[in-house]
Amino acid sequence: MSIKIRYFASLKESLGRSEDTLLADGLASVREVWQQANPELVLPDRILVAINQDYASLNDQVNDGDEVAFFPPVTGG
Amino acid sequence: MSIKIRYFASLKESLGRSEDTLLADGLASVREVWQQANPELVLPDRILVAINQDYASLNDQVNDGDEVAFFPPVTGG
Amino acid sequence: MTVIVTEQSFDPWQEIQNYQNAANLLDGQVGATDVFIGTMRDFNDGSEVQAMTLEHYPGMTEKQLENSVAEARQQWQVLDALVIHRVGDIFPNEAIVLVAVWAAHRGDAFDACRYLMEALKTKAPFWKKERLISADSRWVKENTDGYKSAK
Amino acid sequence: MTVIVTEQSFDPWQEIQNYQNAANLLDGQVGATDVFIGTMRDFNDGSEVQAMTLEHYPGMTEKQLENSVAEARQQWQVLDALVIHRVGDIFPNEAIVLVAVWAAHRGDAFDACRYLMEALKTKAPFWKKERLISADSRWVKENTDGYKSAK
Repeated sequence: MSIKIRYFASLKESLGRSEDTLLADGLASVREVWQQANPELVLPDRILVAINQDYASLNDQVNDGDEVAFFPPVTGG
Repeated sequence: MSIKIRYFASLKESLGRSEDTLLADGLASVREVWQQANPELVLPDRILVAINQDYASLNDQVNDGDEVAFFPPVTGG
Repeated sequence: MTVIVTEQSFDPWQEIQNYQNAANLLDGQVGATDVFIGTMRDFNDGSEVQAMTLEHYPGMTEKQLENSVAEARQQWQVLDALVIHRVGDIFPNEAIVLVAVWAAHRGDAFDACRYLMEALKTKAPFWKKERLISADSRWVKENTDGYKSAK
Repeated sequence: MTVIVTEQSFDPWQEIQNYQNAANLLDGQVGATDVFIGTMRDFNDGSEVQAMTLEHYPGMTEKQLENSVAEARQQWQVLDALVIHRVGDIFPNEAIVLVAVWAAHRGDAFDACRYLMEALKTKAPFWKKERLISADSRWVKENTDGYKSAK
């Protein structure tokens, strides 16, 4: 399966990249997507996640073709 | 003592006048001002009163030279 | 802090801009502005309305509005406030009231603006008389809580 | 109901007028309009700020804002709503966000406008990065409850 990963704001800066494309089989959850893409990094506290531009939780299932995003607390307005 | 009385809106229309000047001694309260000025009329329910343009109650004391106003519930805004 | 009672029709957006410019309000401190505009509807309480006359108690009106502004400033961090209210003859779609509050933070702007509107509706001595399409006229009896009426 | 995310600076009062005219909103039904404007301050969290860059998640931003507008319409009687939010480089006194709600009654206009602002602050994927006078830059960590910060 293919997952597009996007990173934003301070997370993007600390990782040094804005996206990854993950090609892997048997990815179950958002948490596993992070671990595969960033094997040496613990997921930061208070990070928010979205699947296909809707908020999701770390245990939510991902599917082939999904866009998974990780980002810090939002600060608009 | 001299009291200037003012009436507004529907109360003014039903009385047929917008003000009275009351010259009388020993007026104690707003309620007595009404009774002197309108001896045959019971004070309508829910009427609001003001002394010198501040809200007051019917039992509040009036003094020489006061402006006393009677009016229905306000409906601005 | 300015309170205006006027017989002239006014463009609320233009008034806000003029006030903001004249008071030099945008000096880096304002983070939040809340503005409420009340406009005249052509339908009220089951009847079509063609015009309205707003009576008030000159002097007391301004005094009560200024009191309400002072009370709002005691409760919230307000940088400036503008209140404009029409009196006299008013027609549908015209602005009746404008309340604008400038603050550093949004909670203060929202709360103070709403407080001023509720205070105005319950304390400022204005009275609306509606002229109906049917050629009758009637005094508006009481202000509502601000939501759709039960009728 | 319109949601706009833009890199262009905008005059909030002009945008409201244009929208109101184009949508022909003043047709006798609107009794209450509540407008919130968020502007950039030159001081935040103890530091002087000279500029800000607003990053966002294109696509998700619009989707979340449209969801919030739909939620507001389910809860209150809203005739129309306009949300505009800046992204990119922003300077002090420029408008960051505009939320306008048109309704028949004031309770609905006030509540829906505030709901939209709070939803925007907590759900719409925008991130502010401040450039300080000191030449440092920093990400804003978290949105506040909208009142004066404790610092």
